[in-house]
Amino acid sequence: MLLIRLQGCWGSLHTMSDQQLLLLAVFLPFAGAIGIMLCGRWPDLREAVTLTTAATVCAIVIAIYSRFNDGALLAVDIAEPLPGLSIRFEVESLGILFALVASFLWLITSIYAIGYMRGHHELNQTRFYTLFAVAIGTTLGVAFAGNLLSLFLWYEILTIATYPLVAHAGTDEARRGARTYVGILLATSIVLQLLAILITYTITGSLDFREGGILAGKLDPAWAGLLYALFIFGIGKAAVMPFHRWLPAAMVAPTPVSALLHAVAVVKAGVFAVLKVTIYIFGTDFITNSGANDWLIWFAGGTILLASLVAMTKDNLKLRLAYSTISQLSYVVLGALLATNIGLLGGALHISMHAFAKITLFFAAGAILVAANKSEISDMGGLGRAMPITFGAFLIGSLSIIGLPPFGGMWSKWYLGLGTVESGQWLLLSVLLISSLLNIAYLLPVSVKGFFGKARDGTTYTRIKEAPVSCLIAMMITSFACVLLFFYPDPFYELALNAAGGK
Amino acid sequence: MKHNLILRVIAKYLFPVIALFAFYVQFHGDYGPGGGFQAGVILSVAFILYTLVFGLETAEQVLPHHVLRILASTGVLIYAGTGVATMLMGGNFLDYGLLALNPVEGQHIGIMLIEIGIGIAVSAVMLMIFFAFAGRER
Amino acid sequence: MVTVLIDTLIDITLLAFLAITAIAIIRIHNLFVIIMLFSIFSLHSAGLFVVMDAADVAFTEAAVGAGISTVLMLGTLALTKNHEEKNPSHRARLPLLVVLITGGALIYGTYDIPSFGDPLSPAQQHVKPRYIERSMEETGVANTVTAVLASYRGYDTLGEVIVIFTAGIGIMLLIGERLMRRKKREDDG
Amino acid sequence: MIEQNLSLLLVVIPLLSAPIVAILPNGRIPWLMTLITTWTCLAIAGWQLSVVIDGSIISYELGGWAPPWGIEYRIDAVNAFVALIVSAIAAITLPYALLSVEKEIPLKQTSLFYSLFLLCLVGLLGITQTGDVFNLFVFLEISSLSSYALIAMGEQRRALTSAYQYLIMGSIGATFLLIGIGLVYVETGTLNMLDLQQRLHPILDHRTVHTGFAFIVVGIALKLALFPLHLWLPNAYKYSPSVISVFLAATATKVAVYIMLRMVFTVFSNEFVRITPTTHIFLLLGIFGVILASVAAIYQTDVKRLLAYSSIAQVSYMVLGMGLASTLGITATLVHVFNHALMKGALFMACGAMVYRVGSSRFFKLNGLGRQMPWTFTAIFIAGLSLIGIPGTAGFISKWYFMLAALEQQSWIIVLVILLGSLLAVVYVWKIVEVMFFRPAPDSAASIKEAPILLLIPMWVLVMANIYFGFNTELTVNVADTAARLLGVAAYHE
Amino acid sequence: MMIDIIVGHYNYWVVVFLMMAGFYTVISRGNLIKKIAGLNIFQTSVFLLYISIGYVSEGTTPIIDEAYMTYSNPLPHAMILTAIVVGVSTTALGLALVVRIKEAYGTIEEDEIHDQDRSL
Repeated sequence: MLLIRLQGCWGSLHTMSDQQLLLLAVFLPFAGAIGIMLCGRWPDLREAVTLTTAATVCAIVIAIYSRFNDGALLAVDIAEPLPGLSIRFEVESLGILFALVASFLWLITSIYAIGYMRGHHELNQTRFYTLFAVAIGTTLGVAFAGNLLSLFLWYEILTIATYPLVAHAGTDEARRGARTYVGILLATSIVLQLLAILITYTITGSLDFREGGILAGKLDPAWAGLLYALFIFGIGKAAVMPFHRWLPAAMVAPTPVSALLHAVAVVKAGVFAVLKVTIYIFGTDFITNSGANDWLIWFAGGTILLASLVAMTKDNLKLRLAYSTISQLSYVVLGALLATNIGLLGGALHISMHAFAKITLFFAAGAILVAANKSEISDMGGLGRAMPITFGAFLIGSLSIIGLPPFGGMWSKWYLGLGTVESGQWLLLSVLLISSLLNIAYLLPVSVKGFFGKARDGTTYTRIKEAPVSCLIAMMITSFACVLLFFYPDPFYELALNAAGGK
Repeated sequence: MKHNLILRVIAKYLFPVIALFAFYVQFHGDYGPGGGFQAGVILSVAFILYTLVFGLETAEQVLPHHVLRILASTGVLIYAGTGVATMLMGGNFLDYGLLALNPVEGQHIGIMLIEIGIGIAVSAVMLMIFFAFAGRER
Repeated sequence: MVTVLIDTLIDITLLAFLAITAIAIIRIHNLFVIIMLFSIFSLHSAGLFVVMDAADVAFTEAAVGAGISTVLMLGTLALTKNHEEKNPSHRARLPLLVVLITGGALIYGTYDIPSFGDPLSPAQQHVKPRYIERSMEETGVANTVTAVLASYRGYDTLGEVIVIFTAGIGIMLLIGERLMRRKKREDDG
Repeated sequence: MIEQNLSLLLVVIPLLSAPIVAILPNGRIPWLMTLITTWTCLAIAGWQLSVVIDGSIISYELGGWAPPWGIEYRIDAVNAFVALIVSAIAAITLPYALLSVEKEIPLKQTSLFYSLFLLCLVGLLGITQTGDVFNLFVFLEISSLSSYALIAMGEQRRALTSAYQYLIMGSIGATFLLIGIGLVYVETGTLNMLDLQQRLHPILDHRTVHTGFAFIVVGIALKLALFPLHLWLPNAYKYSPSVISVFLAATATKVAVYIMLRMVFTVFSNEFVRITPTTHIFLLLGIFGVILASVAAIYQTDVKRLLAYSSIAQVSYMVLGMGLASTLGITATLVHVFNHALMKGALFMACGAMVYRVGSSRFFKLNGLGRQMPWTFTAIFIAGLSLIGIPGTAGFISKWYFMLAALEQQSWIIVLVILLGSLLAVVYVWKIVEVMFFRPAPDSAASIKEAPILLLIPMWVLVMANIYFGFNTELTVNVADTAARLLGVAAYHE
Repeated sequence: MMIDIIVGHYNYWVVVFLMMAGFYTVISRGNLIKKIAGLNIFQTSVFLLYISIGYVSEGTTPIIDEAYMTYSNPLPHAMILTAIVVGVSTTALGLALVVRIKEAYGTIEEDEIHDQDRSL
């Protein structure tokens, strides 16, 4: 049925102008949100709306992608709040890459969420699906933002829109977590990022994204490092230490939220913004010439290692994944900070690769929670035999994260490694290698324990069945994608390469 | 002191005198000290004396609340109305010159009108205030 | 010359009276006496206005300050049945400081003021002359104060009427109705 | 013939209808009359702005007497802008007033109440229109007297004490202003603003002029509730009737800001500001105001009080803008005057709606109220975001300009203060949000319904305005910029 | 020289003293009626300042008459007439508030009112 719908959309999509398509991509989720709100009383209808919206959005993004490949320039201004500064949508390789990942995974997550939310008997499900749709719409806004002001606009809205999702449970713990979440994200963005944006504007008189950056020649290289730091840390969603605390705190949210938002949408919006700033505001040449990156890069490196080490100490599965996310994000930041084509390529590629792998892991974690009601790794001994599919998926995800063939994760790590080599940063190369080892150390045990371990009390699980079907489907799709992306990474590769400017 | 005959008689005769003085002040303002405001105050004083002697009820029978309120509003409206009138005659607000053929004559009329307005408004408001305070005792 | 001297003498005496009254008002605690003193203060200043050739102002001040205001205060006193002022618990150091600073500033400010009664001061030279010289032919009113009040700056006077009208309305709202309206003690009480 | 008098009619129409409303029978007729009046004013104000927006000037000689002998109405973009804000807020408040007043004010007082409301409007508009300092004083007193009485109409007895406190402070302020005007008059012999500017120019170094300036500024600062003269404001806003909180919070302080701008930059002119430490004092007070008031807001346990303190903080932003004394700074101030009216209008309307339903604005009464009154809550949320300065809201525009102005002069302290201020805003806005949405609602709350539509519509008009002016700033920024240039503030670089 | 300054300014100085006396009464005393009285004194003294500004030595009340040449300045007089009315309006309103406060609190002493409010 879904496919039929897709076909239908497909037909109608061809008749639309580029601008309409672009606007539709961003605003359809909001329309969907309203629809969901209205259907709140009839859960099945509500879920149907969610799925159709997700599917349609995905189709639209694909359509945009195809047009973009045909060389169409998709750009539209919707407002001009400040003289000379407009709220602008513009499609470029990096953005479409991010949009593809986000919209596709929204579809998958919606499928997953239906099973999870019902299986877990969550309250206020309507509010959940509504805000979920809003969050995705906003994410697409980030992806297609045509200048720094628009980017900042969507970035902030994303924070606000996800806040209630984090606080969903409404318990004291949830509220505390949400407070940390919104506190850190808003504070960093208001104090550091906005300041950075304003400084950029006062210096250059513009906030457009331009090939080769806009700061070169206008900003005294001595200050470049400082401004760059304001951006890197100001974009708190990139979770570069010491501004990473919000991500573990956000784990109080329901698993689908953690899966999509805190493994894909929100965090990737952060690193995406970092890449954008690096490429289109500073420009790689300016960074390397001014040496803005040479001390910052160690924050990224440090985060990669420290986060991995912390992850090892966490027994709560979601928390462990959260810290793993933090470290993985810094891979992308590292790629940006290398400021070489290869590095950027690796970073951009990692956005997609890590997304698929990490969402699989979260799906699995959620499934375990729903089916077995277990969140602590130490309790999962032998659980794998009771729910093989889940743990199988988890294994695939882990391997992809670690970066072993035949899994997509390999490619991004490969290019990041090359990047470090190319710029002679042997120390950083070793950082990457060590962290891969650490990944093995904190991810593999889970599935190993699951399959070969024993439960604390030695019993074998007879009552526990696999997670709800829709969860399983979702997991299978994503884990399959991990494999597929090893053999066929081309679309993402092309886009990433494009963005990195190495044609 | 309601029952003190002497006071009542004196007040009876004093009232018109004071009122007369008030009117003198009202219309003599062009040539000597005085004008609508002072006149209004004095007139209200006359009534206040009356009230003190004959009691609040009697006074309020003579001048009930709503009447005072209407008077006060009328006073303001006379003043503002004069301005509007001059405006309608094609001049600026309160440009009395247009009220008569001869500007000075017009000024005269205008000033007299607004002074009357002031007088009414002020005396009415003063009495309103006095009654409000006096009435609070019960 | 003599008249000036006499004027000055009266001026000084009245000022002295005023000063004494003011001090007395600060020090005395019996509210009835305070109100009486205020009435006296206002009468003296009316006298001072006369000395300074402001007959209209003197007239009004006498009628309003010594008249209306005093009556109202006495009325309030009767209503509140409170005759002795209690001393505020805290010592008034800060107010004293504020007052000293303000007063100092004013004294400092008077330094450049043209001396008292100087016919060449800007206030006498700039806008005033037209009122004195032309008001007769422009408005036909001998009393220039009335001319200014009612014609040249008639709009201010309209404002003045509005002010007193406002006060009237406000007082009607506050204590106009006979029955006392009990106020809630607190919104959750 | 009408057209040449319109900018006067803006004041005279409410002035005429106030006494008429006062003698109308109680009930809804006075309300209707007031409504019509305010909307007429809004129309006129809009027309007036459209005339002067290109930088031209309307001059109107009252009584046909040429200034400086007569009183002059002198309208440029600055007045017109503020006048528009005032009349717009009045016009939007009135539909809201109907139910709220019926709930909070006894029926037998309605006609007087609305009459007083109109008089307050007359005062505020008169201030914005006039070009004569003493006339300004008179209309200031009209607005003040009416607001004293209006505040005292609050339901709790503390409304009385708050009104009294405000009356004392306000009268002191007015008297200071009067002293200041006197001292300036003795040195110049004139009262007309423009004339004053010219005649003050050669004697800017006179001590008397300095003292006069000081007294005028202090007098206005009292009306402005500028730290540390703000003590009257929180109670006045807390205990007054909801409608009055909305109206005063959105207009009164704004008009005070206008007076300050006018006096400082038109009457005393930019040179004076440069040769005296005025700007430093403004900056200092602004910095303290922003930080201390925001911190104080965080510790409030009552939404209305919290918002009142945030108002003090926001006003301090405007003072900061003046302290920067650059075109950008003044633009920021004026933009914020407009935007802050929108935010606080919406927020206090929401408070009014809650008071309408719950009868209180204290936190412990509002637990979980967000579920019962989602629309009101959402309004508070969005307006709160605007208060913080989240992009996509009007507040962001103001903040953007303040930051630009500060960066232009590389005064990093100011930049820091502004950022800190918005951080603190995050805290106190979130305090409301969490109380209303994530605290468990008491069982008693189950019966509470969403506020009536008549309260919601005006509230949401303002909320939408908050968003609209976050995206379309042609009106606000352009007008503010023109106005700033008219105030004769040289751009910083010159 | 000094003498001139004194002769020329003693009037202003006394007026300043009067103002400050009133001002002090307003801000330092706790009794609501007395505050109002102080306010009145403060304002009346300001009126004195204005009239002093308008005064001309050897002048006369500004009522035009062939007999005189110099007149005092009518503008301050007009202003003060307005100001007096404003003053009395404020006083009346303030006193009305005092009456209501007395009814609601049973006292007109600031301290006692504060205590009552705090006790809630």
